[in-house]
Amino acid sequence: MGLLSLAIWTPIFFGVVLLTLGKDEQAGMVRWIALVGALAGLAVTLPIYAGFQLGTADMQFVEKVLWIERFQIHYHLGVDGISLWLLPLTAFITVIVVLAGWEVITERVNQYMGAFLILSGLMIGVFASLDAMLFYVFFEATLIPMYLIIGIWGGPNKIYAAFKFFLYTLLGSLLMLVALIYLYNQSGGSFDLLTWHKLPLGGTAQTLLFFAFFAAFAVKVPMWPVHTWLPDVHVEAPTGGSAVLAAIMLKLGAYGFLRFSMPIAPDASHEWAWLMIALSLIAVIYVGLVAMVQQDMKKLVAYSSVAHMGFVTLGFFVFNDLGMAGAIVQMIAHGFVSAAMFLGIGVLYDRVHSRQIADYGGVVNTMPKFSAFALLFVMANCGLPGTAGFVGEWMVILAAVKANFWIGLAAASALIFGAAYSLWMFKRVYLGAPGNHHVKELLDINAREFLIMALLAVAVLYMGIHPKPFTDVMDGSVAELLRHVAISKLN
Amino acid sequence: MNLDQYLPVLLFIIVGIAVGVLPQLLGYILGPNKPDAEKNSPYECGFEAFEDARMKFDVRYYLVAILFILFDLEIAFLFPWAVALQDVGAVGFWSVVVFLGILVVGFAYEWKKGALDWE
Amino acid sequence: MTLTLTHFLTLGAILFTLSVIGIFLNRKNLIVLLMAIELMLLAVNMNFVAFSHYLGDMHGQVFVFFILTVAAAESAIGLAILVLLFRNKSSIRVDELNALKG
Amino acid sequence: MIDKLSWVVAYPELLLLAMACVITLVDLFVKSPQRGGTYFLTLLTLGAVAVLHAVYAGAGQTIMGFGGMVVSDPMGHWLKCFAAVAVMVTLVYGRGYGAERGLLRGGEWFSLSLFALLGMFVMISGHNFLVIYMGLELLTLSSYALVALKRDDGTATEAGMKYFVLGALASGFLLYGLSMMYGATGSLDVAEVVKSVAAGTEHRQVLIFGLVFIVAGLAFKLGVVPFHMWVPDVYHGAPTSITLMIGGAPKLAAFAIVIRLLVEGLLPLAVDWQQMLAVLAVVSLLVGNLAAIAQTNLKRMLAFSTIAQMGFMLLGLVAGVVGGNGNNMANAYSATMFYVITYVLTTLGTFGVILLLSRQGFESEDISDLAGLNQRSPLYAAVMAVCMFSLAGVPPMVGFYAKLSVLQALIASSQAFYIGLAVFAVMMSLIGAFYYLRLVKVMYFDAPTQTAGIEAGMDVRAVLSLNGALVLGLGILPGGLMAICAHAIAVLLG
Amino acid sequence: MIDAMYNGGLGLFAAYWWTGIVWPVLWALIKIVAVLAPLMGAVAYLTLWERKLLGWIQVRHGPNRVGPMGLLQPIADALKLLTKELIQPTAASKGLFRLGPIMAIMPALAAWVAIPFGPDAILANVNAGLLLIMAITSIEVYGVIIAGWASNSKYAFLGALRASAQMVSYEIAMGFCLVVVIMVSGSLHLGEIVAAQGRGMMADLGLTFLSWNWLPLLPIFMVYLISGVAETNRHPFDVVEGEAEIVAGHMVEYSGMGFAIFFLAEYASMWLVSILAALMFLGGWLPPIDSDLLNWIPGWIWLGIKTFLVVSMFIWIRATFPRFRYDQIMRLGWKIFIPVTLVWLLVIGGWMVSPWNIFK
Repeated sequence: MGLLSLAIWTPIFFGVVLLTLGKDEQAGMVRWIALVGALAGLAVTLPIYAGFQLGTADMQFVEKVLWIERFQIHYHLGVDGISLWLLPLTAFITVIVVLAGWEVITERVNQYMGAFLILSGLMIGVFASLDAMLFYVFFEATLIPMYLIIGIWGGPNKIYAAFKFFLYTLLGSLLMLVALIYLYNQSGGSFDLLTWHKLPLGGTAQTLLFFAFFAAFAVKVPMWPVHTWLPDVHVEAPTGGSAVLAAIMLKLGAYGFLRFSMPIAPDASHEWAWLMIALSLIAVIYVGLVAMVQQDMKKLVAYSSVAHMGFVTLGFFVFNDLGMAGAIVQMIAHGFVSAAMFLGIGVLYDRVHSRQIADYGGVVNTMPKFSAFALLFVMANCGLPGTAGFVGEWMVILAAVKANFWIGLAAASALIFGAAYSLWMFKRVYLGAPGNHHVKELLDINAREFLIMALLAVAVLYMGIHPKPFTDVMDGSVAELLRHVAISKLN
Repeated sequence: MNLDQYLPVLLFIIVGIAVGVLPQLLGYILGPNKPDAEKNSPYECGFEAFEDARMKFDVRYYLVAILFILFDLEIAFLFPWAVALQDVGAVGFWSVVVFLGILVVGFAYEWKKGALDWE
Repeated sequence: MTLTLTHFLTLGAILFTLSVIGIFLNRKNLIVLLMAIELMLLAVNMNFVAFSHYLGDMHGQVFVFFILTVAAAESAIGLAILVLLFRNKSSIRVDELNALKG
Repeated sequence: MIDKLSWVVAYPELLLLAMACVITLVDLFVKSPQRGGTYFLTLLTLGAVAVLHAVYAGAGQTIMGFGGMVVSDPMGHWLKCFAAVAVMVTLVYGRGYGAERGLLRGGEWFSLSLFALLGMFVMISGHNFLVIYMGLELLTLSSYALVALKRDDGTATEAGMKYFVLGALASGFLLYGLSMMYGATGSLDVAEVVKSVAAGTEHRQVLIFGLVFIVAGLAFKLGVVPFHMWVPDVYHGAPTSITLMIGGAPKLAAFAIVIRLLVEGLLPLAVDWQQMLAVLAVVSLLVGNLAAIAQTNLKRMLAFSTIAQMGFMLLGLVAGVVGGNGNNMANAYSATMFYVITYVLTTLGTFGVILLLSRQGFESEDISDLAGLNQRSPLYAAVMAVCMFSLAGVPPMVGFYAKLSVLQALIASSQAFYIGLAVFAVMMSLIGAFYYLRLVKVMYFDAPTQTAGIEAGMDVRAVLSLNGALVLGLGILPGGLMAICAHAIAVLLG
Repeated sequence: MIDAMYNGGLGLFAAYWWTGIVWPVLWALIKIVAVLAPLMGAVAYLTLWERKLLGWIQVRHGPNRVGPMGLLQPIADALKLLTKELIQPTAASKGLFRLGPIMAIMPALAAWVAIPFGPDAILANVNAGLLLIMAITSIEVYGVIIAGWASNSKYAFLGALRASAQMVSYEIAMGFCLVVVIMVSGSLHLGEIVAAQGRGMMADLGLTFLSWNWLPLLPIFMVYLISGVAETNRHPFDVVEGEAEIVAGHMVEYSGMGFAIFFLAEYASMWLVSILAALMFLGGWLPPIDSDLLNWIPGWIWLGIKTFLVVSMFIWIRATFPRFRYDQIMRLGWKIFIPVTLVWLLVIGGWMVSPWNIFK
């Protein structure tokens, strides 16, 4: 069993073990097993990073076993520079989430932890799949644990949110399924992604495929105007669910653009790049404005996620190496930052049971340690240099300017909005005199919460100060991808 | 199709019906016709008829009807076999043994279940 | 007048149509429904016998025998269910079969 | 006249017949209210028959027996094997339920199930209109009786009556079509019919006329729109254990009969019947899915879901011959076979849970009866959830691969019409996902309305867990079953 | 002679409408009347013979006032019934009430169409004659049912139910008997069934009566006879019209000729069952011993003698046995006769496929 398989199946194994445990009386044991599982999952992803060969665009750690003979579906795993960092990111966030739910979740602990561990394995599977059907299976399978997480441990309107989440994303991916089958037939019976990358396709076919993939991935990212599920879901999801959703699941969609849309339909990607860029800019600017008027912290962060993911798609579709690398960095950075933001909100919510900005004010007075962390994360969210958020956004903006000045200008303007809504929220929630008696009674974060915050803070700062390890690994792959996309598949 | 042989059958059926109709006609013509309410009321041993005569009746009659349908069909099956037994020989015989064996299973089942019991 | 295959087929078709109409239009009595079903099978038998005769092939008639048996078994079961239904509902009107809806 | 091989291929059927008779008689002397002896014997028989069929299927030969009246091929044997297992599982699940509701006052439930299974066997291996018809009737007649088995229940008998009338109507349609086929081709033998039709005949109108009736009759039996009226009523009205008996294994036989009649017998007319099936499939998907959303009764919802699923299955059959070109046949029909088998597997799990939840005097009939099942029993909730996701076609459940196979067959035709069908089907399964999810929602998100524990015997627990595990496990490793289907259809098509 | 008459009639007109349609119909009608007239006579005098015979058995005279030795009694009965009022009960269904007797008499008469009175003396020489007879006689039960239903009277209704249940029950046993007979004869044609009884080892020795079916099929013969009694609702199986319980059963509301027709039907059925017994089990028109003297006597006389004996036996049974209870009747039919005939069917079948087959 290769390292990638281990990375996928270790958390799933622990998750299944947790599911069989039952009984909330054993919650303590369950939590520890979950933590061990999450840490084990993280541990097995580290050798992948350590053993990764720089400077090549080839797939590494490849495992290929015939899985379903009838359709020539292979259990085909591999990572390249694009996907490499997403694996440890996923495992890391899982550890965080397990810690975050440690005391908060008291009912059906085993199912909660199990669902997250399984989800983690499935998402790693998505990032590591080189077989389209394997990808699809992992991609779809993630819906099930997430659906349950939202529905069981979510807020008052959880059922609506869970359904919206599931059906929205299912709708998109079903269209992708049709596209995948079409490609399977076109390629003479293969689900191999790398084969598909080389498959010549006609213009119409490319366009149709592009939009089929778009349906799946744009919903997942989510891009404007199909983003409406995200705020609803975030509001209702439990803290851990929000964190995973924002940090990892949105990346599934962005990653799909890189693995499917662009290399398989390069001509269509070029042809429709204007649309993608336009939608991205709308996401960045318009959704940024929408975020500003939110009264609900989670909603605000959700909209800000949409805006940040707009940078990602923008980076992809300006078609230069800076943009693409920046977008990938942005994906990872957003993984840390948004998780941190949601966990921060979770900390407050656990104490006050409200997410309304108006219910807070002056938190810094009672929770100084926490407020310090919060300030860091808010800064990262608005792209302050020295934090993770800065690197990716800056690269994307530069790339956009390189492609077209006005696009770059528009994107850059979004930084202002980002700063505005983030800082304004910080001001209203944390600064000033305590807003009400709830705030006055707040206790500062305990050791566990401190640990979570600290871990995330370290990640955010490290990435902001020293982004080289992140960019180095992806250079080869990004260059190769751009080179590939530049070659027309027509004729 | 040659149906000449069946002409007498048809005619005999018609004649049979005529034999049923004519005497009744004759009786109607020759006999007296003085109806009255008492005379035309249903026979009821001197009581007034107190409920509809077309009442619910014992389900056993249904059972007999159902069983009859089944067994009669078995017989219909046996007819051609019986005619041809000399030709189909042992194989034909044993086939029918199986056939009747299954029939006997059903028969035994009914018997044990009490479907054949009256009172 | 000689009888041709068409005559028999037409008769079969008429019987079949009658029975289908009987099944779908009958709203009053379940027994009529059972009878319509029997009629339907007889229409099919008519077809089989006619074809069998004109094709000079015995298999059609064998089939008829089996259909007859099945028809008997079917009416036996039909009657049995009918009796149960009557015992439960005290009615065998078709339009009173309305406990199941949706 | 009848060679020894004919008897050999019929051994499982003969064994089943003999044991069905024996069990019928033995049961007359069984006193236990749980019918222990009968139950044990029945399971033993079913197990033996299933193993026999698996062995035969493994041999992979095609043998025509009894003068071409009966065919023994891998497809048939696999289907029969699965059907036997399905009936076995049904009996295991339904026994406790039946015992509480007086269905086991006599052993008819067991013997009728066995005879129904025998009917399926005959239907599956029939290669002659007569044999197929006899099998069909043996199955349906037993089913009518089964539905009305709960004698003092008004809804059950009403369901039985409806089933009977519409089933008989369907048989009539099918027969009428068969008689036309017989007239046009001069033979009842499937192999002869296909030769005669392929050779071209001057009776093309008669053939098409007959075909319409055959398709209508089959559509009745499959329960697809617009011939679906009986499905919800029967699913709803029949005792749940019987619903499972009707909604489970017979689907396998229905698939077989469609293959035998339409593919083996009337392949040269494929272009014609495919059009009809396409229409049926589209309306079934539409009506089934939309009507299912509106249901509050669990069994009715599952009935409409069945209609939709059968519609999806038909799509696989539609994909076989494209523009007179049969290259895609093996692909399409094996996809359909896979679909049916997995559907039955999933249905068993679903109804298994429902049966388990029904207690003395309490029918788990409304969707709300499942509320909070996860708190009451995580295992059964998980089984149900896995089945629901499978029905919705979400990976990694086995239902996904079923849908994938069918869609693949459709898209492989590379014709706009078929791809359009695929997209339509996909959209409909999205609607389907909604009501399947709703069930999951009720089980996991809602608070339990009742606290009564769920008790089940070891056998039920084990089988149900295995069932759920299979739905998931076959989703993770579907290759074996797919290979079986592919091989079976490949042998069938020669 | 008969052919000459037919050809003579044929030559009356040369047109097709005569030779092709009218004359054949007319000729068939003539033949039917030729069968029907003696039959009606026989039916009428069977009533007299029954009363006489019963009288003798019970050591009394029987009817002896009308005509010499009471020979005109049947005619007097007929006249009396003819002039009685036809009562139509108000509650009855009008049309069906009149249809009942018709449905009763029609099959009892029409079945004679396939009865052979000699090797060639048969009205409709169809090859499945026995089947035809079975088909027609099974309509008889409709007469009973219709009469009972249409009368709309409890006694009639109950009587009809009982009668029909009894008739169909015994029809099964009877059917099995017929199957056995057909099996050994290899034909459904009554002429051939008779002919088959004239062959065999004993017949070769001249002792034809030992080759007749009654001996090898003795249990079947007994079952057939008793079923025949039950089929016709005769004593001791006449609970359906048992005076003590439900007066006259399905006939209770009928008067005058309506009642008379049921009566006619019953006696015609008796003759029918008897002649069938003679044909199937007693060698039909074959003389009992193959001797010149007996061969000289015409076949129809032998047939008549045998039939008469069987009919007389019916009356003798009536005089001897007390009436059965209804449950006993049904038990006898279902639980004794059907198993017995089934077993015997297999015994004979096995015998026939064994090397010791004597029925070739």
